[in-house]
Amino acid sequence: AEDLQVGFVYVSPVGDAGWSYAHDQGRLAVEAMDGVSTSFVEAVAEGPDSERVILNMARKGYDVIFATSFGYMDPMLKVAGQFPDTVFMHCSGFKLADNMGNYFGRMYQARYLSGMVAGAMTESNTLGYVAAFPIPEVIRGINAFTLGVRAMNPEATVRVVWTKTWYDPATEKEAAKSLLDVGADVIAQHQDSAGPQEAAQERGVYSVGYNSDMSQFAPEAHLTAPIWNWGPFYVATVEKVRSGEWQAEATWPGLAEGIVDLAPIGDMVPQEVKDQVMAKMGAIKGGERVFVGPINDQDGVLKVAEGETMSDEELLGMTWFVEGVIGTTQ
Amino acid sequence: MSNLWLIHSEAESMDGAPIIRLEGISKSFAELKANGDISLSLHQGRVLALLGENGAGKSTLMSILAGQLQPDEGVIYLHEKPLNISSTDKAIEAGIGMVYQHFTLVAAMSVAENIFLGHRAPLFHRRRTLEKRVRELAEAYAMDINPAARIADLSMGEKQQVEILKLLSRDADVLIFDEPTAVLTPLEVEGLFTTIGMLKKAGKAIVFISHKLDEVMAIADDIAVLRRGRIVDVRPALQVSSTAELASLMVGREVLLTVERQPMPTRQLLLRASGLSADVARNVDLQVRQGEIVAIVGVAGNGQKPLIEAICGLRRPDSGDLELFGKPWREFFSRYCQDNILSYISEDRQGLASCQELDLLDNFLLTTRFDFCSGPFLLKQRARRTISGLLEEFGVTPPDPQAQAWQLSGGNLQKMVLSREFYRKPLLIVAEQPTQGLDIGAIEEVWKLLLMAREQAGILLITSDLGEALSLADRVAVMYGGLVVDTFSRHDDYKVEQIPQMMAGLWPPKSDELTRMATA
Amino acid sequence: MPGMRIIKRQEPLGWRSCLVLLVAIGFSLALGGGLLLVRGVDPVAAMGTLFVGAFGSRYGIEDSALKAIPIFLCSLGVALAFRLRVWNIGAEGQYALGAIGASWLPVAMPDLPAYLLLPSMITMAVVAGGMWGAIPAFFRQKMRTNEIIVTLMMNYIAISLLDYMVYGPWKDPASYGFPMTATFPPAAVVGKIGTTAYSWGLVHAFVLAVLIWVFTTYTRLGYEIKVGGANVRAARYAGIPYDRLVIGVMFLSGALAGWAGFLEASSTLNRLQPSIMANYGYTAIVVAWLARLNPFYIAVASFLLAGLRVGVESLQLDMQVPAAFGLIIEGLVLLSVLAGGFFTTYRVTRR
Amino acid sequence: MDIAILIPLLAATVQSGTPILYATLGEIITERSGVLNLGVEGIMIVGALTGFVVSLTTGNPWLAFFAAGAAGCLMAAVHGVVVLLFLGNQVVSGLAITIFGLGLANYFGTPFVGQAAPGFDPFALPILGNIPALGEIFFRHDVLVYISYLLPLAIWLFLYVTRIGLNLRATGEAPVAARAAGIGVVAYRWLGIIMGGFCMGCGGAYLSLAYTHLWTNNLTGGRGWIAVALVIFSFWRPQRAVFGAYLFGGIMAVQLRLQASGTTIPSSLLLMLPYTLTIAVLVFSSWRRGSTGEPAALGTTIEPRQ
Ligand SMILES: Nc1ncnc2c1ncn2[C@@H]1O[C@H](COP(=O)(O)OP(=O)(O)OP(=O)(O)O)[C@@H](O)[C@H]1O
Ligand SMILES: Nc1ncnc2c1ncn2[C@@H]1O[C@H](COP(=O)(O)OP(=O)(O)OP(=O)(O)O)[C@@H](O)[C@H]1O
Ligand SMILES: [Mg+2]
Ligand SMILES: [Mg+2]
Repeated sequence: AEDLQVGFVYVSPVGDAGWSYAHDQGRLAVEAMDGVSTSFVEAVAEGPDSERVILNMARKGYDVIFATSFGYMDPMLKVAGQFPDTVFMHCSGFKLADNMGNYFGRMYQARYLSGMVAGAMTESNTLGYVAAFPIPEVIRGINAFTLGVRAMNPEATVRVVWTKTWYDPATEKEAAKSLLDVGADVIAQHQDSAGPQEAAQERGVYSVGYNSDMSQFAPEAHLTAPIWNWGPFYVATVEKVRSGEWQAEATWPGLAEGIVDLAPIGDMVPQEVKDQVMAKMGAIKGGERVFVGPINDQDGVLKVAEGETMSDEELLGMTWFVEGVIGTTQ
Repeated sequence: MSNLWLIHSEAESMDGAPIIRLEGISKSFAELKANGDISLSLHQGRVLALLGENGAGKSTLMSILAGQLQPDEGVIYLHEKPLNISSTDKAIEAGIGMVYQHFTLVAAMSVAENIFLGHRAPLFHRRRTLEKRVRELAEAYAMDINPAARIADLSMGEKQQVEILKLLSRDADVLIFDEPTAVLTPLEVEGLFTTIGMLKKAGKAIVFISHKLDEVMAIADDIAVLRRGRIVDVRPALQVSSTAELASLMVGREVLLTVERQPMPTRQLLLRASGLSADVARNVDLQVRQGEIVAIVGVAGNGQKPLIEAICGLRRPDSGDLELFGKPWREFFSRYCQDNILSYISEDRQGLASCQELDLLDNFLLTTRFDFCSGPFLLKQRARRTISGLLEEFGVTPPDPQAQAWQLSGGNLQKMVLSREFYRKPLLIVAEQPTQGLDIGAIEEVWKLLLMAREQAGILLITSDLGEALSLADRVAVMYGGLVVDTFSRHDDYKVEQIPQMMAGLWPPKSDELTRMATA
Repeated sequence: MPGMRIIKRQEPLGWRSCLVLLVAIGFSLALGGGLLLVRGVDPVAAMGTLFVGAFGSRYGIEDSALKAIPIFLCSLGVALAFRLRVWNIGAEGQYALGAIGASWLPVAMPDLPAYLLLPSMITMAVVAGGMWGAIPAFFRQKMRTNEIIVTLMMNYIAISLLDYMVYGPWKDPASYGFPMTATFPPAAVVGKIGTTAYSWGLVHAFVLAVLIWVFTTYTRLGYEIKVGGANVRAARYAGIPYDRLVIGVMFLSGALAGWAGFLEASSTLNRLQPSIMANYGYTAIVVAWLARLNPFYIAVASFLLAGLRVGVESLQLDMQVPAAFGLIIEGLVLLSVLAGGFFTTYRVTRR
Repeated sequence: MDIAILIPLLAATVQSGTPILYATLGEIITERSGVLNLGVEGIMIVGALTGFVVSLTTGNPWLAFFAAGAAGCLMAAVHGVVVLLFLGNQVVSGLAITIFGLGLANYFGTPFVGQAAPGFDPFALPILGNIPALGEIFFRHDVLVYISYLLPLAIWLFLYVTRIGLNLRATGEAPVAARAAGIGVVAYRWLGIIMGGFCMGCGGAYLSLAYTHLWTNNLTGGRGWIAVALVIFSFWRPQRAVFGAYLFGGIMAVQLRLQASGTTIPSSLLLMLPYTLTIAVLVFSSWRRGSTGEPAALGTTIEPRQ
C-alpha cells in the first residue's frame, strides 16, 4: 500500500521559532513510523496563505494535515468542508468539524511545577519572566508559573518583560538581564532560545528553561524546564487515523498523557522541594486542577471564587494576570 | 596692462631637443574624430599656446598627454624615448601635469592635503610636515597661500595656485594650462602670468590654452592652431602680427568681435532692488529698464550668485526691497509660472538650465511648459513641432528633439537654452556668463542675440569679462565683497578705467592713498 | 579592464534590453540552482516544481494573481516616488497604515451600509497610508533628513502600531485573546468577481494603474515629476514647486500602498491581524526596479514575484527547500538585473 | 533610577551598542570612499552565521571572528561588483544585498538553530576592571568590546594620518579630482567597500559569538539599518560613531528595563522607541546649516575612462 501522507503547516521557519521547532520534532517522530511519510511548509502566514497551503496539501492527497497556529483555524475549517476524506487537526483553537479535530497541550501544568521550584529557590522574592507575545497561551503560562511560585513563597512577585519575539537570543538575553538588574534572582522564559539561560548563568543566579532541557546552556543556573513532547501525541493520532479509529474531537492532553513534562530538576534544588514538586506532579496527573479559586487578578480583584475551577474555555481565552505578576498584558 | 605680460623667451627658436614630442596622435569618440594625426613638440623654457574653436580638440589632446584619455593611434616621446601614458599616475611620473579647465580639487580638504594627494610618500604623514613643505614650495615661486586653508574657502586665483603647486610638488617639467584665465580677475591674470614667467625661467615647458587672443599674444612663444582635430598651423609667436590674424587662422574667416549697437530709449522699469540683502550680497541697489542692458561685473563669488538667485526666485531675499514688474518679490513669484516673463540664462548650462538625462523636447518644455498645457495635460506633439523649428533656426546640432542633452556640446547646449528662453519672449532677461567657454564665433552670435532681445526686454548681464560688459552694456555695476561698489554709464570713461581696481576691492581708495595720488 | 573600452551608447538599446533582462534572470536562476545543489536538491526538478506550483495550474495562476495585487499596488506607489528619485523604502509601513486606517470603521461602526462603509474605508486607508508617506517627505524637504532611513524606521513603527491596535483596543473579545479584530461585516468586504476566484481588487488595481500611467505620461504634473527626478536644481529653476511636489508624490505613493493594505484587510483577510504584514512592501521595491518603473512591466513583474512566493510553497512541500530560498532568488534577480543594466547604457569594445 | 540600576544599565548599553558600533564604523569607511552600501543588514547576518558555524565546527572563536569578517568582505564584494564594475545604482544594489544576505543566512542557518557555539566570554581587565563604576561599565566585557574601543581610533588614524586614508577620502569627495592627481579611484572604492564589509561582518559575528553564543534567523534584527542611520548622525566621523552606537545600545537596554521595572506602557509602544529615536536623531543631526561632513561624491558612479 502507499504511504500514509502527513502534512504539517508551521507559522514560522522551523529554524526560527521553538514553537514550530517543537512540532517539527514531533513530525520527525511520525516520519520514523513505517509506512508514513511527512512534509511541512514553514513560514505560512495566518489567513489566506494558510488556506492555500492547506488546500494544496489536501489536493495533493495528504491523509492527515496538522496546522499548528491559532490563525489557521478558520482557513482549515473552510478546506475541511471541501475534503471530507482528509483528516484535519488544528492546534490551539476550538472549532470542530466532522473531519477536523483540535488539540493542544496543558503546558500550564508543567509551568506550575516549574514555578514551585523557582519559588522555593528565590531569595530576593523577585522573579523575572521573559515573555514572548501577550496571547493567552503565554499569559496562562505566566499565571500558572506565578501560582506555583506563590504556593511555595506567598511573598514573591513575578516581573514580566515582553520581547515580542519567539526566538531572538540577543533580545531575550537582554530582556533577562534587565530583569536581573531590577533584582530578579530566578529567570523563567517562554521563548525557545537559551539567551535568558546564558544571562542567568553569567550572573550566577537561577533560571527555568522552556521547551526542552536547556541545562547544557547553563549547567549551574538551570533549575528545570517545562518541556513539550509532541511526538507521542502525533504518532498516536496518525496511528488512529490509519486504523480508522480517529474521531473529530477536542483533545487537550497534559502531564498525565506525557505531552508536557518537567525536565530533570537540578542538583542545587533541595531534596524536600523536589519531593514536594513530585508530589504535586502526581496529584496533577491524578486529576488535580491548577487554576482553582480563590484567584485574584493583578489588582487584587477576585476573579475565581473559592472552590471554583476555571473551565477550559476560560483558560483558552485568558487575558489577565493573577495577583503577584508585575507587568501589563498589552 | 603690466609689462609682465611681455615675457618672451630669450631662446627665440624651437631648435634643440624637445622634452615631449607627440607623433601622429589620433583619438575618436564614437564617430567623432576629436584628434587626427597630430604631431607637436614641447620645449624647455617655452610657452606653447594651443588655439582653436570650441570642440577643435585642444582639451582632448592635452588630456591624452596627461593620461586622462588613451589615444587610438600615435606615440608620445619623452626626451625622444617612447612613453606609454596609460594613466594620470604614469603621466605625473613622467613629469607631465595639467591644470584643468574645471579645477580638480577636493573642496572639503585643506590646501596641503590637496597638494599631497596621490603622492608616492611614506604611509604615514604629519599635517605639520606637509604644511611646512607647501609653504616652502609656495615661497620658492613667490606665491602667498595658507597651507591649512580649506579649498572651499579660497578664491579662484588661489585655487589655481594650488593646482600649480600640486604639479610643482611632483616635479612636473611640463605644465598644461587649459583655459586658465577664464575664471580670473585681471589682477589674478597678472599674477598667473608672473608665475608662468618664473616657471619658464625654471626651465619648464608650458602649454597654454585660451580663447582670449590678446593673452595668447602676450605670453606665447609658439602658437599652434587646431581646427576640427587637426593642426593647421604652428609658428613662433613673433611671426604673428595681430589677434585678428589669429582669429582668422582659428575660424577660417574674419571675426571682428565688434557689434553694432543702436542707442535705445529706455522704457518701463522692470526690476528695482533697494537695500536688498541675500546671503553675502548686501544692501544692493539696482534698476533695470526695458531697452537697456545693465552689466554686473565682478569676480565670481562676490555676491553675484545670491543676488541673481534672489532676483530669479530661487532664493528668498534676507532683507530689503525687491520689486519685479512693479510687484513685490513674493507676489510676483507666486504667479511666476503663469506670467513666464522672466528668463534666467544660467552659467550652469548642464546643472541648472538643463537636465542631462532628458531629451531636448523635455528640456525645451522646462520653462515653456505652460504654453503647451491644456487643463492638466501637456501637449507634447505641439511642443515637438515647435521645438523642431527652433532647433533649426538657432543652428543647434543635432537638431533632433529626441537627442539627449548630454549628447550636446557646451556651445550647442547654450544655443538650445537660448532658443528656449527667447521663444518665451521674456521681458526681463538675467544672463549669467552667457559666453563663458565659447569660442569667438559663438560669442559673436550670442552677443547679437542679446542685443536683439534688448529691443523688447531689459537685460541684466552678469559677467566677469570686462570686454563683454563694455561691448554690450548701457550701464555697468561693479560688485565686490557683496556690495555694489558703483553703478555708472558705459560712457563714464574715468570710472570705466577704474573697473579693475573696483573688482579687486581697491576702490574707492582709502583717504591716505587719495592724498598720495593727489601729491604724486 | 586592459584592452577593453567602455563607451556610452548614443542610441537606446531597444528590444535587445529585453534580452539582457532575460539573460540576467537566467543567470540568477542558475546561481540559485547552485545553492540548491549545495543542499542536495536537484535544481532542474526544483525549478520545475517552482514554476508548476506558481503558474502550472489554474489554482496556481489564481493564487499568484491574487497575491500580485498588493505587491502591484505598493510597487506602483514606490515607482512613482523613485521616478522623482525619492527613495521610498516605506511601502511596508504605508501598507500597514492603510490596513489600520481601513479597519477603523468596520471595527468601530460595523453596522454602516456598504455604500458608506467601503468608500470611507478606502478614504481612510488612502489618507493614513498617504500621511505615512508624506511625513518622511516633509522631513526630507524641511530638515534634509535621509528619506531611506526615515521611511524604513517608520515601517517598524507602523508594525508596532498595528500590533498595538490588535493586541489592545481592537482585539476581538471573541478571539480567545488572540491578536485580531473581529471579522468585518459583509458590507466592508470587497468580494469576488461573480463566481470566479478573482477579487474585485484586481479591477481596483487595473483602474489605478491606468490612472497612474495617464498621470505620469500625459499630464504636466507627470512631466514635472520626471524633471524633478532628473535634476532637482533644474526643477527649481523651472519654477516647479519641488518641495510640494515631493510631499505630494510621497503622499500618493503612500496612498497606493495604503490602498493595497485596505484590499488585503477587506478582501483577503476580512479582518486586521498581524499576519497581514508579509513583506509586500519590500518585494514592491524589487518589482519597481525590475520593471524600470513602468506600470505595465510592474504588472508583469509583480505577477512573477507573487508566483515566486506561491511556487516556493510547493518547493517546500515537495522538496523540503526552506522558505528563505524565495528571498535568495529575489535578491539575486535584482542584483543581476541591476548589473545587466550596464549593457543597456554602455557598450564594450576592444581597444 | 538609582545607581544600582544605572551601572548595569550602562554596562548593558556598551554591550548592545558594540555590534552597532562595528557596523557603523564599517559603513563610515565605505561611505568615505564614496560608496553607499545599504546592505549592512544582509552583510552582518551573513557574518553572524559564518562566525557561528566556523566556531561550532572548529571550536576556535578567533578563527570564527575573522571568518565572519571575510564573509562580510565577500558579501560587500558582490555590492562592489554591481556598483563598481557594472555601474549599478548603489541604493538598489544595497537593498538587494540585504534581501540576498537575509535569504542566504536563513537558508543555510536553519540546521544550526538551538546549538551553542564556543565564543568570547566577559573577563575583567586587570586594574581597569576594578575602578569603581567605570570598571563595571567599560572593563568587564569580552575581548571584542575591548577591540571596539580601539577601532574608532584606528580608523581615525587610517583616514586622517595615512596616505591611503587621504586618497580614500579624496575618492569619496571628488573622484574626478582624485583621478587627475593620479589616484586609482576605483581601486580605492574597492578598498572602502572591502574594509567596510569586514567590519560589518565582525559586527554580525559579535552577535553570534559574544552577545549570545547562539544562532537564529534574523539575528541582526534591524541593527544594520540603525548603523546606516548612525553614519549620518556621526557626520561620517569614526569618533562620533561611538556616541551614536551607545545611544542606541542604551535605548534598547532602557526599553526592556522600563518593562522590568513595572511600567504599564504597552510593550508595542515601547518597542517603537529605538526607531522613533532614530528618526529624532536624524532630524536633529540633519537640521542644521552648513556641512555635515557627507562625502560630496557619496552614491555617485564613476564613469569608465575612455
Ligand atoms: N568624453 C567625450 N566623449 C565623446 N566625445 C568627446 C568627449 N570629449 C570630447 N569629445 C568630442 O571631442 C571634441 C573635441 O573636444 P575638446 O574638448 O578637445 O575641444 P576643445 O578644443 O577643448 O574645446 P573648448 O574650446 O570648448 O574647450 C568635442 O567637440 C567633442 O565632440
Ligand atoms: N560622455 C560622452 N560620451 C559620448 N559623447 C560625449 C560625451 N561627452 C561629450 N560628448 C560629445 O562631445 C561633445 C561635447 O563636448 P564638449 O562639451 O567638450 O564640446 P565643446 O568643445 O564645448 O563644443 P562647442 O563648440 O559646441 O562648445 C558632444 O558632441 C557630445 O556628442
Ligand atoms: Mg568646451
Ligand atoms: Mg577644452
